[in-house]
Amino acid sequence: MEIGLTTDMLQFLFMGIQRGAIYAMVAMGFNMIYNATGIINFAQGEFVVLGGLMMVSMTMALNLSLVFAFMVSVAFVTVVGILMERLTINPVRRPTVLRLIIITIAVSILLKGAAMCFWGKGSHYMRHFTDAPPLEIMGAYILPQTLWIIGMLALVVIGYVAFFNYTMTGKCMRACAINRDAARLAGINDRRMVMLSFALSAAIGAIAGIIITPIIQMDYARGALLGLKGFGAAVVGGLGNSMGAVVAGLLLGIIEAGSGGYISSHYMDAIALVIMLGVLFVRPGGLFGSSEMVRLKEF
Amino acid sequence: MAARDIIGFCILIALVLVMPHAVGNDYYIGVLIFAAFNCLACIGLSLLMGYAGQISLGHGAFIAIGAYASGLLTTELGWSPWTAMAAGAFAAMGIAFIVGIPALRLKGHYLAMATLGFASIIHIVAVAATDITGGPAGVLNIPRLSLFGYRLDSDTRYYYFAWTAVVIGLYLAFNLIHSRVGRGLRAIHGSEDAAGAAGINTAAYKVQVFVVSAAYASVSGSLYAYYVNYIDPGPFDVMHSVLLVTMVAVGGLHHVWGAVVGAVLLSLLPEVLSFTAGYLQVIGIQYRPDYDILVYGGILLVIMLFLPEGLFAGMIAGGKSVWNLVKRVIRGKQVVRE
Amino acid sequence: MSGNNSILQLDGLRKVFGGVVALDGLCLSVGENTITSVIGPNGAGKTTVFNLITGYLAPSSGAMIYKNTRLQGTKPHKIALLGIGRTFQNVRTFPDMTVLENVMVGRHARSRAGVTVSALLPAFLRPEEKRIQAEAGSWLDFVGLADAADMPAGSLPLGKQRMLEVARALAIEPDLLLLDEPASGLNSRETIAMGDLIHRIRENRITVMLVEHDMELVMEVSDRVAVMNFGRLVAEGTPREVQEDPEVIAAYLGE
Amino acid sequence: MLRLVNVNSHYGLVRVLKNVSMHVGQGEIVTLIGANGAGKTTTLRTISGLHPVKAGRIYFQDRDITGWPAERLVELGIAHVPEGRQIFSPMSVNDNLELGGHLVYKHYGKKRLKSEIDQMLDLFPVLGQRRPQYAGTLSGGEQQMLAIAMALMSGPRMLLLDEPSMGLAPMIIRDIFARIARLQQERKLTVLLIEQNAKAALNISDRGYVMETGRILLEEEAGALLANPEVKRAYLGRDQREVWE
Repeated sequence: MEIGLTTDMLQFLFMGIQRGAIYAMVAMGFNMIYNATGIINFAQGEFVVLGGLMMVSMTMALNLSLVFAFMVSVAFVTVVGILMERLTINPVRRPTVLRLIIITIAVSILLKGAAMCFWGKGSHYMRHFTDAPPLEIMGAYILPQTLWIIGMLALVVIGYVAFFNYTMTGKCMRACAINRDAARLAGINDRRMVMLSFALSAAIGAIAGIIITPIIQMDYARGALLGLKGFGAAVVGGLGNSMGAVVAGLLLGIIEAGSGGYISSHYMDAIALVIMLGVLFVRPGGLFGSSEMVRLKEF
Repeated sequence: MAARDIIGFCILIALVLVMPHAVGNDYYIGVLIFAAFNCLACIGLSLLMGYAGQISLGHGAFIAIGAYASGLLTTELGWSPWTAMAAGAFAAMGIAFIVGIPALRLKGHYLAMATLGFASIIHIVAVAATDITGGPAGVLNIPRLSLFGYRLDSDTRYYYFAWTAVVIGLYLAFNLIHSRVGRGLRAIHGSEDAAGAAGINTAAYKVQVFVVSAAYASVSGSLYAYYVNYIDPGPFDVMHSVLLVTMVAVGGLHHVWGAVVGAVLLSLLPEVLSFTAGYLQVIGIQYRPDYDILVYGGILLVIMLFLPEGLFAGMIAGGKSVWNLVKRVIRGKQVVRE
Repeated sequence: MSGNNSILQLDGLRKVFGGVVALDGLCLSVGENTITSVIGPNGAGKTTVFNLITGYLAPSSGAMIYKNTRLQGTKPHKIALLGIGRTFQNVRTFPDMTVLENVMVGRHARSRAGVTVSALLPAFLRPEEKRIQAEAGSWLDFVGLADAADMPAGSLPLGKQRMLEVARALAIEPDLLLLDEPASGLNSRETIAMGDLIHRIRENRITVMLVEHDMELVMEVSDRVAVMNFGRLVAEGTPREVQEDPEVIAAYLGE
Repeated sequence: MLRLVNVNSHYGLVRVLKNVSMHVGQGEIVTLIGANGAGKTTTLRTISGLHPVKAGRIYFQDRDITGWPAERLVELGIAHVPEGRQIFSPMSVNDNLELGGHLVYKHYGKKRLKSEIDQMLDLFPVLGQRRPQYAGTLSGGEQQMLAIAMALMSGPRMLLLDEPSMGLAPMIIRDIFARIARLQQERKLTVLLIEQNAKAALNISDRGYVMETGRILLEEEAGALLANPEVKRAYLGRDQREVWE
């Protein structure tokens, strides 16, 4: 009995990490744009979907190698992100928050519609990255794809930290996020940084979509829920705090998987959202941030 | 009510009366009935978004609450449809009150996401709580409404009934706008700080208007349930909430008339598109209803980028410039005569 | 000057913003029916004082007593109901509403119609609505904006918007009116008109508290002048006393 | 070197600058004084491109720079140290300096950036000891030094300083002004300075302008300005003796 419980728990832990890693990446995407612009990009979930669907076409239809297909997919979504910023965010002078929200919603509808037209309404199967059988750890099974997901998350986090702490461009982006005026006075082109934030955010979203597709079978309509849960992770971790987002994303994923296993799998999808609402209502600064800072900001 | 609004009412009522004779086809009358449901929900949303300046991406949930309350109370408990509709409205208002108090302390993006999350939760519950809602199978055999002994069983009758509800809804909304309460809301939109300094309890007012707009949505949901006699979670997903915001934004946020214009136009859009599909085929484009969503997104984006005040404001401005042109032409002639 | 009874008493008022001390134990008493000005360099904490009095910020410590009522912990709209009106440094009129409607919002605190009544009855069936309109009109008259009643507030020039803001604040029938830089951005003619208006407000037995950078205006209208620097009261007295105070000169000119 | 011709500028509805015309010659230190709310900070922000010009023109070395964005003006050699010590607090001192030298890195590469930073640390030895620390943990005076150092990293020809003494102790203020004077001589800088602390600023200046409610009221040699009773008037208003007697 005892052993059975722990095996179950381990199984849910693996499942939770697998889900949570995706939330964490989506949340990092949100934070990237939020930090540079103060905008919450409602099309973030669509980046994930596009990444996944593109990967499906590249590998399953065109039979490209995994690595090449991966790069093409990420590049494609990155370009979509750049186009979105250049065509819909950059031209808006004196934007109101409401208008920006609706604009990003419009983009998400467009991307969703485009995805439906190209890839249809069905869900798309994709083979796992490696064809190995599941590994058994203390009676629990872990899919090789889950290891891929964990590894990819680790790579993204490392890349993220390295970019923002050790490259000039990364530092410039951080500077823009901290103090826009001071950054401009140091000669940093803030508009280019905004574009870059959309590009990077789209790229991270695409990676998340690519690695999850073999497990969930991507379809065009998944963006909204993925985006919402990713936003939940971003809020729980403290909006703008990317390391917080990683921790919160994993946490949410594990709680979700656990509650799916122990309470009810039907309501599993709602758990992360309920937690998100709870945190928003009680501690809008996130679990790891100070709520005072958030209230001082004007949204 | 300003003179302009009274003219607007007259035009609306005239159009409502003429339309069935003009289209004369049950299918199109059905489309117009759906337009009326959207109108009703959008009027409420416009009070919240356009006047109080608070966004909600969760109004689909209140429509669902109204629809399910009507569907379940009539079929399971045998309540009269009218009582069920009132109960649904009260339930929606109660939930709006409970959710609104913490949610409306949030601003902008946070509020948008919180309401979107709320809508998503309600949708998930509607699918998952199979014991109560019937889950994906939905609720069947919802009775039709009767009014003064008349059963509203023909589309034409229901059409007049639904649009009467819209007119009543508009009437209430206009009274509210041109009152102390409405001024308070508009003041909150203008500047929350200044509104507070004028003695307006901004937090309470925001919740109140949220509750009122939830009631509009709930009634719209009930009317929908009584019309189609069958509900399932499908139409009440997050996308529907987003679509409502789209309608209000496309029509114009700053005026209730904008909500009416936006709701009607976007409700008719799929029909217009399928109508034009024939012509598109001639020039070699195979049109599919799937493209509708692209057109929605495109319209919304174009309006937000180039006409942020919305179509209604654009129409007014266009009308004014035409009028000015006419006046100039007339005056020009006078100058010539002199 | 009739300043024996104090209408507002600030006692050891302290406000800290994340480690930065904006107000450092400010003590100030505002006499009834006086015009009291608060001056001082940027960042001295003048606007913070207004935001504390009107409930937009909560003091870190200290007390604010208005006519025997403690103000700390009271919400802004409740403070308005107590009879404290205010204007804002950056004009905060409601640009999409007409000038008259702006002032009618000010009557909010003195009227009662709720959601249900408002929604059911059209405006012309509600006598209260007519009364609000008439009263708002008379305040517009008072500041000299009656001609512009039907214009959208956003279309007025700045000088008139400032006047409109004062009218809106007066419409709540305050006993104490806080004016935050009412003359900033005005030309000299408008500034003189504002000074004149402030005098007339006092004649209506309303106490005025003023934060202003235009020293000519301050010296002309004030009964008492309080000088702040680094969140503290540096000097307090009649305009003339203050002008000759060496500490004041030091605060402005440096050592 | 810098010339403003009838510059007007608005904050929302408020017209903050009203036909401001002024000039700063090559190698001069010019101080802008005036009560608060007079529009001094807006003048600087308008020059450095942070705030849009509504009407009028601005010339820098005889080139019309009206409406240029801030980041291009930095490249042209105008460095602005805004008020309130605008540094990147959650980043290290070294990172702050690197960001200040962002353009050096862009045009000349990493090596040149390193040597520039070393030079800057020679100039401000305190910062050398604090190099790995977060900028937010520095004392007020050190933060101000860092802000100035960051501005100098871009190799400017003109420095705009907004209230460098704000909130600092008198000792440190003296130190900062001494440094500004030295910088001007050593680096052939032109300086436009805003100060509440008029005496300290005018002591190191060549000329000064007095601003009041968005207008330039008066322009004089620094020494003359210090002795001018009008200056006192600009702060404390017209003598109202006749009204109160």
